[in-house]
Amino acid sequence: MELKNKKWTHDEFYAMRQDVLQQWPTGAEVDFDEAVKFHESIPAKKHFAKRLVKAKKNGETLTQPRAGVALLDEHIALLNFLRTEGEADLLPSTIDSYTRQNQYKEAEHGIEESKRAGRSLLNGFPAVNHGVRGVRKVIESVDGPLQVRHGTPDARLLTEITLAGGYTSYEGGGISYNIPYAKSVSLEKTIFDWQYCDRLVGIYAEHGIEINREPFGPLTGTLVPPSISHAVAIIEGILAVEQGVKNITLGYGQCGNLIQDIAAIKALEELAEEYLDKYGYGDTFLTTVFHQWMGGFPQDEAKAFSVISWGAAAAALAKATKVIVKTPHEALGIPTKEANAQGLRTTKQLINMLADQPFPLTKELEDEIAIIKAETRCILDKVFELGKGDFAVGAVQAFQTGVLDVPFAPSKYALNKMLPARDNNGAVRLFDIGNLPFTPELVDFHRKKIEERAAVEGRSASFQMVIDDIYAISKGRLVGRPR
Amino acid sequence: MELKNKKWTHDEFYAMRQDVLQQWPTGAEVDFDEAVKFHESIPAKKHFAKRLVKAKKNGETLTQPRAGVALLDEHIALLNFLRTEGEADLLPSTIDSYTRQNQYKEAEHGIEESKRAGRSLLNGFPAVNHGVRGVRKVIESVDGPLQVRHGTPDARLLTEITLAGGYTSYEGGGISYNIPYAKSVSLEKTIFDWQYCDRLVGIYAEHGIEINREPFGPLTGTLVPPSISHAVAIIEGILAVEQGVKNITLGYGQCGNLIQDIAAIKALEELAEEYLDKYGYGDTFLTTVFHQWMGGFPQDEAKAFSVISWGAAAAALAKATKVIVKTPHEALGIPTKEANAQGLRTTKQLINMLADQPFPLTKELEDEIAIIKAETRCILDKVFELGKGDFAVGAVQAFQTGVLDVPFAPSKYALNKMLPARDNNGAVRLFDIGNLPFTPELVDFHRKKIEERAAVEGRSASFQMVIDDIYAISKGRLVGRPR
Amino acid sequence: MKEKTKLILGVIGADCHAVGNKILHHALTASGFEVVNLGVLVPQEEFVNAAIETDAKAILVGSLYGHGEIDCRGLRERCQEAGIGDILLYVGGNLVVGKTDFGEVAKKFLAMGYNRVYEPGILPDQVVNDLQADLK
Amino acid sequence: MKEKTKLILGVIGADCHAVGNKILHHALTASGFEVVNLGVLVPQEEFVNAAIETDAKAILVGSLYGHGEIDCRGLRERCQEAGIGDILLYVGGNLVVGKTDFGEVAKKFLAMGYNRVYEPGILPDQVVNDLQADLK
Ligand code: B12
Ligand code: B12
Repeated sequence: MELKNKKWTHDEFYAMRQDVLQQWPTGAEVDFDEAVKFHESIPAKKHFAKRLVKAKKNGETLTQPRAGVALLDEHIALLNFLRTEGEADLLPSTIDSYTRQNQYKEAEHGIEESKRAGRSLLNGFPAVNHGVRGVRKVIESVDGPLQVRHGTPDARLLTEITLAGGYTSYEGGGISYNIPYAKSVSLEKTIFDWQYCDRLVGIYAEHGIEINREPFGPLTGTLVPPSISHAVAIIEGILAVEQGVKNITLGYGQCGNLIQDIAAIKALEELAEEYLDKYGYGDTFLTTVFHQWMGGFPQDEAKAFSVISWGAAAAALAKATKVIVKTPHEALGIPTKEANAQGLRTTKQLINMLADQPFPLTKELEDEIAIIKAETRCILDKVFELGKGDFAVGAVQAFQTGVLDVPFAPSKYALNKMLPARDNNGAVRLFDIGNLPFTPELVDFHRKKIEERAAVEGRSASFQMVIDDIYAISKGRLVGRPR
Repeated sequence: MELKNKKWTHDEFYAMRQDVLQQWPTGAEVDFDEAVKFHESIPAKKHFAKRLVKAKKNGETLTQPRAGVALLDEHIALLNFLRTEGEADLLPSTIDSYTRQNQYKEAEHGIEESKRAGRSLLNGFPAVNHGVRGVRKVIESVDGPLQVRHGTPDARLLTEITLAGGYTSYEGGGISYNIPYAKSVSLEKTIFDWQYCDRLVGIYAEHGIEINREPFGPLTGTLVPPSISHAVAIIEGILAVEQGVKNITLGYGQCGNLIQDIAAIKALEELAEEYLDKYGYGDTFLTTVFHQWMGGFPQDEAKAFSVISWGAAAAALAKATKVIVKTPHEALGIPTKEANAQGLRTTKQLINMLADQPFPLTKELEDEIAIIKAETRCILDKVFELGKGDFAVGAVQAFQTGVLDVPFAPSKYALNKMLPARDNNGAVRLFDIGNLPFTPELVDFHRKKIEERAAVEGRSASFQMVIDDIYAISKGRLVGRPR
Repeated sequence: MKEKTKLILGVIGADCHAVGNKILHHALTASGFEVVNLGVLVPQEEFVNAAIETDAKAILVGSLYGHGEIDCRGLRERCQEAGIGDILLYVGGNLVVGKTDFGEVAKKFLAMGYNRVYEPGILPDQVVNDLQADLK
Repeated sequence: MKEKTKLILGVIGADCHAVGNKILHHALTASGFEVVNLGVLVPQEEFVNAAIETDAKAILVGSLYGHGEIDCRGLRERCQEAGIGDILLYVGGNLVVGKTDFGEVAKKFLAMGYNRVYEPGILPDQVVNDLQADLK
């Protein structure tokens, strides 16, 4: 099958389905018709897609943690705890890393070791191994809207099982779950495999079942300039809706400069609406997600609370539809349920305190929105051109040529030429433009911004500056000034 | 002696001094000449006034906790802990409540009970009882700039002892340490007694010793509109500099709406400069202090961290010279040293992350600055008029007539007619103007703002709304919406 | 018309926290009690005298600032000496220095002779309900 | 010219955390080592093979994602079987699931045969210093 951005026919989809469901024994539990009936019975308050629609209408910013453990009952208890003690609006099931790499045997081994140890030795919830029946138990026992969150390059079986189980939201995408999460899986393959996942959501939609889809916004989480993640998000959004997805959430990971962060969410929402409209997907229901700082955290919990709060503030002021919450344990390890609930409550308090405070549209904010939009347009339009009118084909080529590039990505399929650094106000700019298809004015803008900072610091811009920026927040600053 | 805003002569001052130093035996330890010599030996990095000058020059926002315990060694250990583990820039000695009421016998009793109990049974540091020798030990053993913080209507002896001991900054004022802290002490008396304190600082200044003075900005800490506390701060500033004070810090307690909070600090600084200039005190060195939310706190520590962080953010964005820091224990009790250090570190992290982010001067911000200035001017000019050109006399009369009024004040000498409430964006406005001398336009402005909120909430403005606002932050919101 | 039940309200010792006091005053009045509010900075003696003078049915003592343990001790004995030994005594606020386990605090104050002891952050409604029950 | 000492660097198991790996690569290279960087998602076998092929003096294993305990077990034995039993083995990152006392973690990994175990958040300088000392 040749990769193109075109809705799969039912034949194409079902031809592949047999193989997918045979990848692990639990695949046999998937019964689509029964799943549709089950979805129809999910009440609105536990329905992720519907909850997002309501939040957008009311101008709310919802809170959502990350969380997942190896064993079923523990996982259920964890999520209910985060709902009651963390006051979480939305809940996740974060999948473990073996499952993400389709290593279901290792996951099984992890489940067994966890049973023996009496604590989770896996870093997430191995949904495939628990199967449709296990997943269904989670959906039935947890009092809140549920989403699958992972980082799986080939997520086809996971999608089948969790959607049949009753999840009403699903994270991931062919680019965003490859470039930051894989080393040697080609983009062609992951975009293709994710078309399968999107098509499945589309088929549910054909049966009247609404499932929310969310590309993974923050990518590597480390100094990713907004235009890069926006370009990826919008491309993945387009790829998803082409396969029949109707409800999508596009995301962005906090950079730390308030103006840039607010501008990023506004630009993302406006540009996505524009591009979806332009390419004939006007009937998509769009929401946004803001991720609290995704890079290295301070180890000290008091300082971590500060970073969490600042993320909460930026999310609320930007009026993102939801915010993904970090915890005071972030720098050290998977949080206890208590620490997770703390991060959620800190965030909730700030969101509530800011709920009634609109952030004024200032000149600075407008300028920043304009810059982000201009950059994102450069990338998107070039991707479209490279793909001769096809965003799937274009994306593959764009990564080959560095027209799209993600800093610090582990994947061989990213050129890794572009390098970010903060400007003197802490906004993330480009120290090395790499092969990004920016106009000379934009290239100039970035050069000036970095030079301005270098001058203030009395040093010339170098890789050391980038390293200083990577460590900055964990060392208690935003801009990595020379010590 | 008749109260007027006029620098005391040396004769007037020394005539009273004998009595003051005899109020408690430790008064005999005061030796002014020796004290001057000691002050001359204090290195710049431990000198409060000098540290503030440097901070203002560099655009820093310094952190300062509240802290004080009954016993000397414990107090020293506490402060050094806050310096090293809390990374505090400035240090306090918060005085216990018996000392504040001049109940030195009860304080002595508290010291003894604390020795027996092995923990502090006093809510602060009883400096008068420890005397000049005890205080000197604190100054010598603590590695940081030190300030006395209290709430003492008659602080004359405390001032003598702590300044002789070597403190380089001193909080309080004749209004701000009466109205929120006393019930039946007349303003005439407290303003008069505080002239003594200010005159003493002035006499140190005559000997080349710089001591910072800080009126207590937040007053009752509970929904105090900026113009009220600004009027009090500027009057106390003027009264202080008239007595020879050269270095003052004016303060404001966070209200919670970002625009209002930033506007408040800007307006305070500009107006104070203007009024000091206008009345001939142009050579005063002025800095500002922002108090993190001074009203009821949430009991949950995670939520408290959020309130602390939001206060840190507002202080940093407003570019206040220093910020007084709350702790995660605020709602429940005097914090442990660990909790105090946590509040400080949370604040430091946020200040550092925001240090490089200027907040744009928007239309909304300009409007808010204009409102605060207009209101404050109404009050100040009326006070001046009531006092026939004398701010001391005017202040006494203003409180009698409600031209100056502080919400929820315990003092009989406040009219207690004015009532604040939040508007629909969470800014603190006036629900009942009381007798504040506002122009019809300003009265109208407040009425409209409260009506706007009432309409949104579908109820009419009432005392219940005020009560809801008092509880709001501790219940996890800013605006006390009907439940 | 039935006469209203009188209550003495005040904040004890060298304590000046006035906000909770004003709110309790408002809530108790709204619930039909007649509140004699002594305000802040009230010595033990004044509580007792006011109760005798007004024939109040209960004394409500607030202490926020941390010295509650020292300030509240002996109030029951003083009431006894003054001949109102059976009067209802409530105490509430941040009663001791520092964040402390409330169970311990309650025990201590109950032992001092207070009939009810309230945690920090308690809402007025509960005080009203308890008074109505205790005074029936 | 003296030949550079070779090191094998990589992130073990199903772990994709790349940032620390890239920074270590940079720092080690800048300090004069020749770094053979296997990147992320590296199985034990690949570490051993690379060390043999390049005659490296040390293997630096990173594990961030929490499965370190399962993934790192047996690497020393594998080295022994392959005839490089004495090679220097370092391991660092967020080695176990959850926020844990580092003392315990270090003990566990030292017992597995690693020569040095690093806490989360360690800076590259210290790794460089230790390598220079251990390889002298
Ligand atoms: C950025 C990040 C990501 C990015 C990674 C992008 C990429 N491809 O690199 C994304 C978002 C993709 C991601 C994904 C996941 N992550 Co992650 N991630 C982080 C985060 C926030 C920062 C890591 C980082 O880049 N730090 C900056 C670099 C410079 O520091 P470093 O990595 O710590 O490396 C330094 C030292 O540790 C040391 N070091 C590292 N390796 C080695 C090796 C040797 C030999 C030596 C001597 C030293 C050493 O030196 C380095 C340089 O100073 C950390 C938490 C934190 N630290 O704040 C979590 C964290 C590592 N992630 C975690 C987890 C669980 C995951 C996920 C499973 C998702 C989830 N459940 O939330 C997936 C893993 C997917 C997979 N298959 O691996 C956990 C691990 C938990 C644990 N050990 O208990 C952490 C600790 C967060 C948490 N508290 O839950 N993550
Ligand atoms: C506002 C405030 C102030 C204002 C008070 C202004 C004024 N005159 O009212 C100012 C800034 C002046 C102030 C001063 C001081 N304060 Co103060 N203050 C607060 C704060 C932040 C809020 C209090 C408040 O108004 N809450 C809102 C009202 C509605 O709630 P409430 O007072 O708790 O009352 C409710 C209940 O407790 C209960 N209740 C109260 N009284 C009673 C009585 C009865 C009989 C019953 C049944 C119930 C009841 O019902 C009320 C209504 O819901 C609290 C901490 C907090 N709670 O967040 C600290 C706090 C009370 N203050 C404290 C301290 C120590 C002081 C100072 C000594 C300064 C210092 N060291 O920091 C001085 C005291 C001076 C003095 N002589 O008293 C401590 C007490 C510590 C302790 N117990 O261990 C606290 C807890 C802060 C802290 N964690 O350090 N304070």
